[in-house]
Amino acid sequence: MKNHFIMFLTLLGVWIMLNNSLETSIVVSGVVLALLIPFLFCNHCEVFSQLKLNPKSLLYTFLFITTFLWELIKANLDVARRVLTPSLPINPGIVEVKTQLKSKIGRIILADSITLTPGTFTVEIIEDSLFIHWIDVKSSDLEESTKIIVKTFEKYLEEMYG
Amino acid sequence: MEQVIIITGILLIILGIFGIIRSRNLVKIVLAFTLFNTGLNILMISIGYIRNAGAPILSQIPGQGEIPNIVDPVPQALVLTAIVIGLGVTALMLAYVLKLYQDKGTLDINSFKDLKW
Amino acid sequence: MFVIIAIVLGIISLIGGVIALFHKKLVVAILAAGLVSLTASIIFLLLAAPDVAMTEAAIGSGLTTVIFLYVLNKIREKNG
Amino acid sequence: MGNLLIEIASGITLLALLLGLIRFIKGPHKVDRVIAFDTMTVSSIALIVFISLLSGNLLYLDVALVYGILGFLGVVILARYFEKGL
Amino acid sequence: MNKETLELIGGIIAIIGSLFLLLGSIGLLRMPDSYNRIQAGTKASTLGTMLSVLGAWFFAPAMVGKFVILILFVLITNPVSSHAIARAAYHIKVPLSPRTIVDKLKDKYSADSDRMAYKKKVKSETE
Amino acid sequence: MVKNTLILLLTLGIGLIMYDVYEDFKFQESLPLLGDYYARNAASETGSANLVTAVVVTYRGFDTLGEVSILFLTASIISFMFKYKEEHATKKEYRPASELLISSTQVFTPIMLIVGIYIFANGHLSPGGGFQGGAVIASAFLLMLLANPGMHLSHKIISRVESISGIGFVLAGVAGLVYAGGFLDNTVLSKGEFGHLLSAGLIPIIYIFIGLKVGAELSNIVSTMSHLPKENN
Repeated sequence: MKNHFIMFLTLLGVWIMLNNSLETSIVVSGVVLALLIPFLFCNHCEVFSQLKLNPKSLLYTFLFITTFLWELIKANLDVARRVLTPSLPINPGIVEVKTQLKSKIGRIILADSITLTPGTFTVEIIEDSLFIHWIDVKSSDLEESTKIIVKTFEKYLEEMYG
Repeated sequence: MEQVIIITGILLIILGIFGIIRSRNLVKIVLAFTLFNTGLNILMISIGYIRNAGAPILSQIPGQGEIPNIVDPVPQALVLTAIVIGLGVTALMLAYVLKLYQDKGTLDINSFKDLKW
Repeated sequence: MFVIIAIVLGIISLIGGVIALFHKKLVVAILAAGLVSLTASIIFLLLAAPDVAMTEAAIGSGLTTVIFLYVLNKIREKNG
Repeated sequence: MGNLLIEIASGITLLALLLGLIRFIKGPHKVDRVIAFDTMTVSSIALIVFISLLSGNLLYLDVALVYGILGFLGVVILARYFEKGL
Repeated sequence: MNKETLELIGGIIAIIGSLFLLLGSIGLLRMPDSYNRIQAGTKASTLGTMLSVLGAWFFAPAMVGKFVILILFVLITNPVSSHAIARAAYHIKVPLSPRTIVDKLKDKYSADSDRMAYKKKVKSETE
Repeated sequence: MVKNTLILLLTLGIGLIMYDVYEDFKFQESLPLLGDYYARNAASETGSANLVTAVVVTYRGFDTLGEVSILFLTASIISFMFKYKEEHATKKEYRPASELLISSTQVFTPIMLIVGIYIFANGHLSPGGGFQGGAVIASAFLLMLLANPGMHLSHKIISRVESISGIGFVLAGVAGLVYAGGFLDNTVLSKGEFGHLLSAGLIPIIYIFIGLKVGAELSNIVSTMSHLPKENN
């Protein structure tokens, strides 16, 4: 039920932004469509059902987005420096990290954020360990690399989704 | 700009026909057919193009005797359906290719000589 | 500016077509055909035909590729 | 002034497309070609947005939107084909 | 804020974005193996496209909905495609470059029994 | 050797013909007769801002009807050729998709569906229409099939959606014949205010039918091709 409610809000937002206007006819048709689509095509979806809806999680969502954007720009500049240096200072490797997140939405947001910050990306997810390709391996130890890569995002995501 | 685009379309058509004649592999022939299709579409759209004219989407109803500055909508309507039909034809051709492959176990066009006498 | 864009897109689509015809691996040939479809879509946009460009985008980006690859998958399965 | 800046930006984007094409031609492995294709698709979204600004018709943005939502499908299809998951 | 200033800011942001796109392509050319090419190529071009679209927004402030949804689509679809192709590349054993220091996934993949168990688990989940 | 020379000669000949086409190519300076008529009158006659939509749906509606039936024929030929039999259905062997792809599919599929609906509901205002929207909807089902190759799209639902929208399309055309000027005349409903979502008479409704029909047909093709039998039966 919660899944359907959040899906309804998402789809309504997407519909209004696609049409780029707030006329009555558009809002009414959007409400009808956003009610209809999850009930027809989303019987087994449970992605959104672990989402928490309280003020604290909203605050953490905001903090997470700012952290993420900052990390994105910082990491991009870092990769830019590496690419443009003539000697190509890279140090690649695949390391293993652990995550404590259990909910599906938290895990996909974590994996997506790791993938989007250049320098690291997720190669494979097996149960609660993620295998990360890292362009500049600072440590091949499990705890050490978990601390460097995952903890920046995980502390916010834990508050948001548990 | 129009000359460049027309040359591109014509070269794609020649490339497609050359591929259809020369290739031995059945899948390659279908692929060459899609290239030919794309080149033909580009050529047909450029027939309706008018220099410095906009897309055929109006922002208000034109008044009496006023001609809006737009390109010709008729070739666009024809090509619109041609692309979708092209997908259907490609799917049908590939289904036949798979059926032939399951019968003979090869994709070489030279081994299908049943109707040759 | 549109002239330069048209020249570059023409070069890309012709090279894509040549790769699609002459490369030995079928997968690469199909990928190159997808590249031709991508550039053709932008060329339609330059010719002031957004409807056609959108059709080419919607069909060329996923459906054509997947139909080719489903057939290729069966052929590969039989060859082991 | 604004148009000039957008023209410069689209020129740089075209250069990026050409460099991607070089990797597409060279690519020793088929995976490299898929990566080059992905990069070119993402860059062409930016190119479509620039064209829509230069020609002054903002309705062209809908085409970029279709590429934004469907552009990743081709790469996912090829990836599933490579790992025998189709 | 008059129109001229807005267009100047937007143009500069768009040029920065296109420079990131160029950077991604240069990285695609220079990196030694497929995995590093994914690092440089698809990720830098994601940020580049987002910045270009953001810059274009300054030229037409009224179309805010379409630009926001375009940025969101690029943001959510790109990691999925690069993860999928990286996983496929590892599965078909695309060689890692000789400069690689450590490969933790190799041990996991060579132990065949583990992988089978994992397969079974995923299959039962999806059905 | 002889064959290669022949191929080369043939290509050269086609190249010469094409060169002739290029030499004689005259760029249009103004709209031709038919295009001129459409440019002047189509907007006020049909109430649609997008003239391509006006041409496809009303002026050349019969073409569209034929085109949709060709697509239907293609889809049914393919599904007859590779008939899906319950008893021969072997368990498909495939590598499962990664968890990230499976979870993301549940988020992307509804969004893709709503983008497809946006594209064909706004066919009379912005670029887009039934064919494009149908292709986007079929891509949404394709993504579900990619994440979960064992899944079967229900043929019953597909055929029902297709036949209902086909009947709706023809009925809309007949309504135009009865209540307005001719087959597929869209002025049965009022033309409404130019440039709004609810305007242009019957055009949005006809395009919704076309979009559902094209989407169902393309999904059917994709679904049949994804369950191709291994051996000839």
